[in-house]
Amino acid sequence: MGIFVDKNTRIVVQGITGREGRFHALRMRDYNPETVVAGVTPGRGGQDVEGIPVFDTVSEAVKQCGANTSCIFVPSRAARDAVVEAFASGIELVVCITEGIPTLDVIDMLDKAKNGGQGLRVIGPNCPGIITVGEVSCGIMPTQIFRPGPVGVISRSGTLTYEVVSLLSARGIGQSTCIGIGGDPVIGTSFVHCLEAFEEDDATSAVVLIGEIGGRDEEEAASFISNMTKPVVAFVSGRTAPPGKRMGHAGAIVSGSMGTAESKVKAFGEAGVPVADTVNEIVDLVAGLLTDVKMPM
Amino acid sequence: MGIFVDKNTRIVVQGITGREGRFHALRMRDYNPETVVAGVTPGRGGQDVEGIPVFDTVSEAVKQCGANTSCIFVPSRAARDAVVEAFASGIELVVCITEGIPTLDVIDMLDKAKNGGQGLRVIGPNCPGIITVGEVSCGIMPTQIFRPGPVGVISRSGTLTYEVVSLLSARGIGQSTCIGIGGDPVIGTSFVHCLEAFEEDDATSAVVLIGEIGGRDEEEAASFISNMTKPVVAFVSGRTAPPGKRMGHAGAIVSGSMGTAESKVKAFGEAGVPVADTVNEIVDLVAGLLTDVKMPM
Amino acid sequence: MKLHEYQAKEIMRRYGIPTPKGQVAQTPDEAYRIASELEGHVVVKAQVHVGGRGKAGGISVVKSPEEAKEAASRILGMNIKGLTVRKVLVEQAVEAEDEYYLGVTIDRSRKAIVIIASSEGGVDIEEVAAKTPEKISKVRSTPKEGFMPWQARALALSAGFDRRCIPQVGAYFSYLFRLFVENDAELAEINPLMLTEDGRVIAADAKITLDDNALFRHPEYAELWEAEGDDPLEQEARRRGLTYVKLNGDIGVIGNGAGLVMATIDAIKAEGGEAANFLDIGGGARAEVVQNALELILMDKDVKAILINVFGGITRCDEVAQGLIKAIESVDLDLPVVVRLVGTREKEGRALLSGTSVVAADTMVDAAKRIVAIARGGM
Amino acid sequence: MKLHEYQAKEIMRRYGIPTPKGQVAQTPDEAYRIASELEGHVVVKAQVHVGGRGKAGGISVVKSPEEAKEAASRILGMNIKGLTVRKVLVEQAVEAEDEYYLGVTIDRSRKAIVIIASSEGGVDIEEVAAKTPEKISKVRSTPKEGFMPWQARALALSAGFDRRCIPQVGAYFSYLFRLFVENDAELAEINPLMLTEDGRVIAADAKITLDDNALFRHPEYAELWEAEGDDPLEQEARRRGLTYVKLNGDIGVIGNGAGLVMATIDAIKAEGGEAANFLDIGGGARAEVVQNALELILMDKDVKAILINVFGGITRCDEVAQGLIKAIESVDLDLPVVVRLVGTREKEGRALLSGTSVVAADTMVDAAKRIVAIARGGM
Repeated sequence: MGIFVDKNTRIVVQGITGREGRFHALRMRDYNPETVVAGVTPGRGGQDVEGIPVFDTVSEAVKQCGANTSCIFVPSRAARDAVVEAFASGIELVVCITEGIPTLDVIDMLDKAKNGGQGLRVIGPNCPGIITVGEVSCGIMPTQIFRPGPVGVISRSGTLTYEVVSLLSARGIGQSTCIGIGGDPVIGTSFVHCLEAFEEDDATSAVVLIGEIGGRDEEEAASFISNMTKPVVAFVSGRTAPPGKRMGHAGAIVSGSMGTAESKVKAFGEAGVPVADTVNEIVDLVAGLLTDVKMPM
Repeated sequence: MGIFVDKNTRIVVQGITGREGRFHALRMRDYNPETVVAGVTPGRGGQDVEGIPVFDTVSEAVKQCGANTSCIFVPSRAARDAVVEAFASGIELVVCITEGIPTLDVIDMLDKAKNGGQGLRVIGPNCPGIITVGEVSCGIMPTQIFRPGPVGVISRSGTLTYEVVSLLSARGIGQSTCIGIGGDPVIGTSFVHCLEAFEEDDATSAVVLIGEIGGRDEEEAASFISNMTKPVVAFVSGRTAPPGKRMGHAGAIVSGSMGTAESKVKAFGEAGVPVADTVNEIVDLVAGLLTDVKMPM
Repeated sequence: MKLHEYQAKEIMRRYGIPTPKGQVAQTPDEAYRIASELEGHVVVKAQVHVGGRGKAGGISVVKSPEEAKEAASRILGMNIKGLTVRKVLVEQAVEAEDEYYLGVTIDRSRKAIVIIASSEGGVDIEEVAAKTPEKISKVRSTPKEGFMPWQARALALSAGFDRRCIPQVGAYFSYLFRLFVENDAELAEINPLMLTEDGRVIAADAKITLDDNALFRHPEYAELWEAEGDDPLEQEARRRGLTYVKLNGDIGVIGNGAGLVMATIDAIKAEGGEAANFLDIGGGARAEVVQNALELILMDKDVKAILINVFGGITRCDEVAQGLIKAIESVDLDLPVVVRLVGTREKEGRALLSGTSVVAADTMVDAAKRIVAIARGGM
Repeated sequence: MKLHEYQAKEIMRRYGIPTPKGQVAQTPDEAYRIASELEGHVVVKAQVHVGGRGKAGGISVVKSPEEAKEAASRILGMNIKGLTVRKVLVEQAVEAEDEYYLGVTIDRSRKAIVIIASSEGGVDIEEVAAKTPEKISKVRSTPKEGFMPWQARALALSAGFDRRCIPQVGAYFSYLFRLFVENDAELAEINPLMLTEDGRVIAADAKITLDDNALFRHPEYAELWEAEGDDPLEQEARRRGLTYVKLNGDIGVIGNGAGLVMATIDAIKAEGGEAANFLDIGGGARAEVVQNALELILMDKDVKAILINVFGGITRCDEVAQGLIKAIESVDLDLPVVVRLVGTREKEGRALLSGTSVVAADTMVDAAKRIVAIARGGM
């Protein structure tokens, strides 16, 4: 169970012979050996990475190994090509780890993915990936911090998410699926898509949403949450960030009056979503909620 | 009756305030006053051309005057824009008179037209247009040379077509619809499309096809004709043209072993299509055919 | 990367969009020379990356080359919202019959390019959107779909532009879209687009912001990139390949991961302190990167104390700790430092730090509390 | 417009496609200088717009600058299939382990761009297509769809390229497609694309043909356009804005409409004559255009008689006749002329011509008969 990925996920790692691709492909395989089936590096077809077969094209990985999900580690200038190839070859979910992709490339690749058909999904880019705890890890998250449990976690950042997950695990609160949706201005999967899926997911009882300044994803999420049956706890980082400055993530920027932390905190407040002021408070709020809801695990 | 256009055709002339657009819009209206309903020249909305209302956009011409066909006289660099606007605004048939449009613009506009939906058609570019005799003229053909009758005429050229039509009319052989498909390498409506339509058209008993060197349109037509019930007479100009030289039309060029007159004449011969050696012979062959087939008019 | 008005106008001219005749000047004499080649009224405009130049006195309309020189001497060197004016644009003043807005930018929610037109030009488009949304028309597109002149004309008509300028605006707007896509812009804006009495259309002010991630495709902008940012520390950071933003406080902050660093800065604020900077060293925490970051922080004379917040994640904390110690030693640090370290082999890492002058903290909140106390009261 | 190999290679280099080191030379001394900057074997290649240079002796592989100079003196000025060699390309010889074909062109029937790859390079692709079609792979695209590196890699793999060069070929092939679209080409071809022993991939020969109709978008090619065509009469025609092709006969032909002119030339041939040219004056027949055309025809010393075939169409024939007479008088024509004129007020037009030395004909076939008789036997 969990959302988007589970034990039936079959991952091809695009860029598997690169330093990062190789390292994380092996870590993903360590988490669940069934789930990592192939790698792709053009020109390296026929080789293998510690037993994982490498192909020249995604198409071969799909046909010969049954890959249905791609985890992308290629350099930023090759990312658009890799994503479009994945969907054109029959992949249904692309998890794009690569950071620094030009925004127009992201728009273009999402546009082409959309034209590829219904049910195709990109997570990221510039994201740490996704883990459905105990089933599959697709990305670069430190798997050892997770514990199985009823809390879904969605976040625009990486290490801040690990921080929150570590605190939850330390308090004995496990996670169902944790998704880093990415810190870029334009991303394939928004908070709302994740919330929709968590609302339908039997393994999830509550959700932690870790937002930040920039864009309107949090405001749209707030409006969606007001119609959800499951409780959500929110956190917004960048409250003290100056306008017009990019705070590390390309998407974390207040432009004019757009994308301020105040606007997001206000939207959550109006939707009745509790907003934590510190990371510790997130855990307190979740713990409080879980006493009220049924816990499936 | 006839094909592609008839008395229900409602024409908007794009580029109506230009010299050519204005002149031919009025001549088309002379032929059948019902059929010319509007003109478009951006920035000239609200004016009129001898009573024909001018709009800034095709969309207004469609909404306010019921235009369903566009006849395009804009300069070559604006043609792609005009064609795409027409289809995006609800026009079903575009007759593109404009010559000298870059081939990639033509490919792009046909590609966009195709994505606009089923049943959209471009005639041309670089063509003299289409006339269904006695019903509507959409283009620049000299209407006075036509006589109503059972012969469909399709041609890649302009004046050569008029020559043939004049000879037919002089022999008392009238025409149903006459289409100039255009002399460019890439055109919207090929011989085969016209032959398909003539085969279905009750007003047409026989077809004259006037081809020339370049491309494979005649070869494809020959193969189609072998399955037609109606007789076709063919003519191919450029038999003595040297390879690698463009003979006036951008599309009239023998490239390597491609597009030679011999290949075309041979294809017609193999399909059992009589090929005239001179324009006079076209008329003799048609006259011979018509004694054998029913004449609806 | 934000371009200056004069740079944006150069690019627009290259794409066929008319701009007033003029040139950039770095001295009053240059301004005089440029103005003497222009007729009638001339505008002298400060070139700084900040809004509200006009209100701050950074724009002057003058009647002669002498006056242009005077205006330039007044404006050059002027401080506008903390930024020093180093260049002025000297150009022909345009008499407008009407003023419009044209803009192309990214629509994050719709994952598309959005093209915005308004018959209300020369004012802040956000204000127009808030007060008179009916005066704004928008369409969305993608790099693949493009934006054709007929779409531009329809947009301008629906935004209420004068019919006379529709053919020109149609062309210029599709050029602006092409410019946006071909240069990997985040924003390409003409505000105001002026309609003159004789029916010409001119970009009187221009803004372009480029996507930093796409600069590899545009080597022609590498030089601008070097010179970008008015803060010398931010320039230095860029040279060092660090993600750094200068802030107003006295507590230097280093962390790995943008969200974590932002949250750390928020936590400092919540404890009553003020961060001196945002500095993200990215995934992992190799010693040389930390060293590089520390060196940069130490160039900021406002910094009184440093907070290092690293979530080890995949990396082992003992290795991170060793790296940190090495880095701190190498820069010969004499400011107080609080380090907070989480991840695999956390205890071992903390043990290593206990043998140093570095203060180890348990949690982010704890670390924030300690550093604020140190910065406020001394050690 | 066909580009020379050296021009095509310049453009390819600009798009990131590697070509052998080298330069174009117009004199043997230049060839010497260029060759002395290259190492090992050097190729000297005639730059003419015609196939089969190699067989005609227009390509030499040499071992020293001295030999390059010799080869250049031999090749410069050489006549290959009627064209004089004015430039040679002097470049590094490449040792190939394998030779491939890459081409982008227009697929007229499919109304698309077609991208063609073959593992059989260095030979005529039409021959490969005829003899071993399995060695050719094709895909089609449009300017909007584009051609991405992954598609290029899949195409190259399916054409049987060595796996080692797939990443490079993927990139270069997508560059070639971009070059094709951005320059409005009709053909962009690399044949052969050489794979070297050390795994590099190099465009050893290159062909680019541009779409004349799109030259307005490419002012950078205007100069090449001026100089294009090796026949001086065709160059003159282009200067005059006339659609003209030089042929081998002695009967000058002028008509309105390309199809009509081609049919007229065919009719002349059928009667046993030979046209000296194709000349289309386009729609209508204004006197000044006919005059311009006549002047051009008269520059061709092969022309012994002239046939003018005009279908009046919308225009009135009497007006056309007046124009023709005026034009013929203005150029002071002393060659025999047959005029055939059809359209509105045909009789009146013919009556006007009867008062002149011009021979009027009734039909195209009749006109062809008469002009051939005149050219053969005198008047």
